[in-house]
Amino acid sequence: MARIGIVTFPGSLDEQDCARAVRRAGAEAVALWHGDHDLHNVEAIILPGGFSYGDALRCGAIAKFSPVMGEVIDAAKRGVPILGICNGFQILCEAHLLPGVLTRNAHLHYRTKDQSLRMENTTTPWTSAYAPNAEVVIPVKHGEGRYVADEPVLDALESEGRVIARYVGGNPNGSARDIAGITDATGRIVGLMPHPEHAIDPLTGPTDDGLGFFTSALNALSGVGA
Amino acid sequence: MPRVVVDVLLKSEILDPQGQAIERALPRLGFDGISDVRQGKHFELTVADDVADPEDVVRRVADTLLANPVIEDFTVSLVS
Amino acid sequence: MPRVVVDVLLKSEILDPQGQAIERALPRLGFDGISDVRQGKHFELTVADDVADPEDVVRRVADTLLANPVIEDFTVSLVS
Amino acid sequence: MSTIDTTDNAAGSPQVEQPYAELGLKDDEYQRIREILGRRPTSAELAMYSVMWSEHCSYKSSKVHLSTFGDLPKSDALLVGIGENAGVVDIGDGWAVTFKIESHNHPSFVEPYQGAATGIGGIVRDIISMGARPVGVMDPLRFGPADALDTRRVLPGVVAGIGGYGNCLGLPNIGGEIVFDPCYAGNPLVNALAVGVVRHEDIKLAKAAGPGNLVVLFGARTGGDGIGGVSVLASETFGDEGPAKRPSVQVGDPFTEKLLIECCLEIYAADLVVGIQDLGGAGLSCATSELASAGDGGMHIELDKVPLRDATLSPEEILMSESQERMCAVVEPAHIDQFLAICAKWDVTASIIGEVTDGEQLTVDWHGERIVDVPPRTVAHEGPVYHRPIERPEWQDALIADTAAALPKPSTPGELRALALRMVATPNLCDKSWVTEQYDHYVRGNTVLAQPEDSGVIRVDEQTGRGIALSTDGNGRYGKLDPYLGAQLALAEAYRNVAVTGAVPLAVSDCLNFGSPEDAGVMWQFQQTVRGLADACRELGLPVTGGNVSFYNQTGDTAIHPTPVLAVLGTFDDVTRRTPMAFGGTPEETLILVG
Ligand SMILES: Nc1ncnc2c1ncn2[C@@H]1O[C@H](COP(=O)(O)OP(=O)(O)O)[C@@H](O)[C@H]1O
Repeated sequence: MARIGIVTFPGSLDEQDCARAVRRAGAEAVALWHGDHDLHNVEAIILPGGFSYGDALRCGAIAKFSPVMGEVIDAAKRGVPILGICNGFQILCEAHLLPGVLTRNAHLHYRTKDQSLRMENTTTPWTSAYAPNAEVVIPVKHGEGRYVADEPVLDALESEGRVIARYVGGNPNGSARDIAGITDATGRIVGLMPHPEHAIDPLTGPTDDGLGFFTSALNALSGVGA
Repeated sequence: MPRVVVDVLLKSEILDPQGQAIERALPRLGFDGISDVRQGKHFELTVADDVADPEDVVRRVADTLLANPVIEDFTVSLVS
Repeated sequence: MPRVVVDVLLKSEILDPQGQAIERALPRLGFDGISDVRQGKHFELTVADDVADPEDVVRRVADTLLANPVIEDFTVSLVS
Repeated sequence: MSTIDTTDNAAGSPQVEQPYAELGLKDDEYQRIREILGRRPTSAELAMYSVMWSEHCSYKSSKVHLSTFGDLPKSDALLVGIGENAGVVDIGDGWAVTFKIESHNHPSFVEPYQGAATGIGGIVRDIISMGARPVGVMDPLRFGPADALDTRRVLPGVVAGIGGYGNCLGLPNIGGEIVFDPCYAGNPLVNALAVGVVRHEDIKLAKAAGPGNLVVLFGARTGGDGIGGVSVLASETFGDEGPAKRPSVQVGDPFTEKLLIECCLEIYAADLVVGIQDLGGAGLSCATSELASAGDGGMHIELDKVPLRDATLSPEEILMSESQERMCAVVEPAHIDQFLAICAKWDVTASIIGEVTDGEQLTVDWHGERIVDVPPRTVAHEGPVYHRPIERPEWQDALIADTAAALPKPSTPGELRALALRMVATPNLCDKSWVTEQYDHYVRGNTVLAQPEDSGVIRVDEQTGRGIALSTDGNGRYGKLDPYLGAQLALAEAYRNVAVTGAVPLAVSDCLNFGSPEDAGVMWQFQQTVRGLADACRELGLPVTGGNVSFYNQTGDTAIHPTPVLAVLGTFDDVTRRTPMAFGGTPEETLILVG
């Protein structure tokens, strides 16, 4: 069975939800600990949402220095698929695995909302299960999700097709160009503000539209024949 | 036009969780010998030339809006 | 022991919604003639006596941890 | 020579004048302390008694009335009842649920963000101390008029504080209330509910048993927070010039509390504690005396072992400090290494501060000198009991006589339309999403219903779908008209809100928000409310599992409306059978009015 690792930092909150989503997709969820130098042979990694280290200073700023992040950065160089959700996205930006930074929402409030997104890049290991330009509803919940990068970076993201998902029907935080998620130059590392792990079952979420992120990974890994 | 700076810090007897989190992270990053880290807010404001006492105005702004006098102290200084 | 101050501000080209919110609130509170409000962070750190160049150490702390160079600038100064 | 007021010193200097009045103690209460001890109290003992005998901690005005709840018929579902940190009810399959509602009204008026945040933090620690994993929070709130200047200060701060703390703990916010009424201007009500789940065999109690067992303080370091907050804040009315004594407020750190939750759950899973107690109002004074009082022996504490954030604190201040995010556990020596290792794993500071003794006294030393030597029951459980004067207010009849019959009624479709529009636009009825969208209701992935539904519904067991429903309701205006019926109406509303989701109502927790108990009219309202609730609970077959009384919600002579806030818990065998309130999903649905 494909092994997908989920990191717990002190202050992580959504790791159980991610594990549930990974299992629902049919993979094995492997718990990774911030203080370990060990990735337990996982084939893909999720950095979950939450308030790592209390989000002191800036979201993700302290988490990027944890021992496990050293391993995650090495794994990224080897092409291991990595998904950062919300706080995980913030950590990936702070660790410079993804460009730009997530800043305080323009309206200055934490906001929870069932958000419509358009899936724009469906070639990554985390998004291949979606039809190109599919519209999905996945919750957002954050106080610091406004994506900021300088114009040349934004232009490069656009021209290289690296915006993987965009807010539609209203931008919940003032993100540049309605960006909800991006990928790196290799297309293996994805950062996303919305929470697909909260949309895997209409009983507990607005939809099950989020499951595709996890089944995508499973497909990518079984394609590799790992 | 005068530019005035306001620095706001939690009163010293009040818990500063942010400062503590930073202090705990420093040794892990290889920085030793740093203690008593406090995190506060820094504001810069431009005051119009026709305002008689810019520092005094900003002090009142700080007292009503920028700082919470129940838990915070502030300092005001003119930079230019 | 030397106390060092770090002030971190968003780069001028980056939108500062907190500063703007303050600026919009001021006229309602009866404060006129104040413009270009920016909100940033203020840190104070104590450096041990045996550290050779406290300002330099703190500059490195600011560069690695306290500020994010993608969007922020910082200044370091020794207060005592 | 030492400046510490030791017990020997106290025995030898009976004539020393002590500031008991400033600490909120009455003359007769101070005399009673002297009788109990057979000497004058040391300053540390005085600090302890004064905080523990405050209205807030001792329930001295409400006790005689609340005992009615204890007289309700036994419920099979009730595993732990009133008296513990929170009540526990059986929901089947070996699962139990603990829930409790508490007030943090005065602190939230003084400092809205931190007051509300620490309100959430405090109630969540009550849930942890029962051995349970917290799984959700709710926040019934009341403010002055929506357009009042002070509401603009208080409301955004309170909401941000509840969100800031609860979101960071990873607890879904599954409901609450926002009510505006002029009577709450200057006395906002910030009530907070937390709910947790626990397997029957894992339930923990706050008691110190087994001589030789160690007392461990763990969590945040102790600072000068809220010293005197309990006695000063909760037993003095705010005068015209604002708070009579400005206490230092408590600042919360939800990150530390999140670590504390995970640390405690890992400690419970390894079965490493004999008893456990959270630190809330009255801090260590409360935790040590309650643990010792509920146990079978005595307790000895070395106060200088308490990890401090501020080295200048005096022993009296350490005993009274209300620093947040702390717990106190009783641990067998054989388990202590494992206990401390789990604390270290979660980066939680822990310190052995004493041990259970086979004596009967609670003793506290400060650098080897004895500063406290008291029978713990007299501090924790045998405080003063008041039979306050009770009198039906003379304005009550006039108020009731002034019925709605005299009000103009809409008589044309146009007037009716205007009235309907006016009603939907009132702050009390309008959309609350500006508030609720600041709260995370998705975290943990078990929220089946949350705002804007009538009840919050949480799945407890993923395999079977077993779950719970919770609703909080209150109506101060009904309470003012008729406190007996008003309380019953509030309970009935919460009960209905739980029932309409498809859950079976099972138990009640309440937060009773009132004016000054020194006002006979307020005491009448209180007595009527408690009687009304007890009678209704008997009728509905529901136990009261615990709750909270908040007195002194008044400005000058004007009290808030009597505002009991009721929380009803219901259970589901299978939450997939919940009924949401939305309709219109399928064509030709029929709308039926029932009742
Ligand atoms: N302070 C609050 N915190 C969380 N949820 C709230 C709060 N206030 C209101 N709600 C939720 O918003 C919804 C609508 O509230 P309200 O308009 O008072 O409804 P109702 O009149 O049906 O009780 C309910 O689900 C309620 O639980």
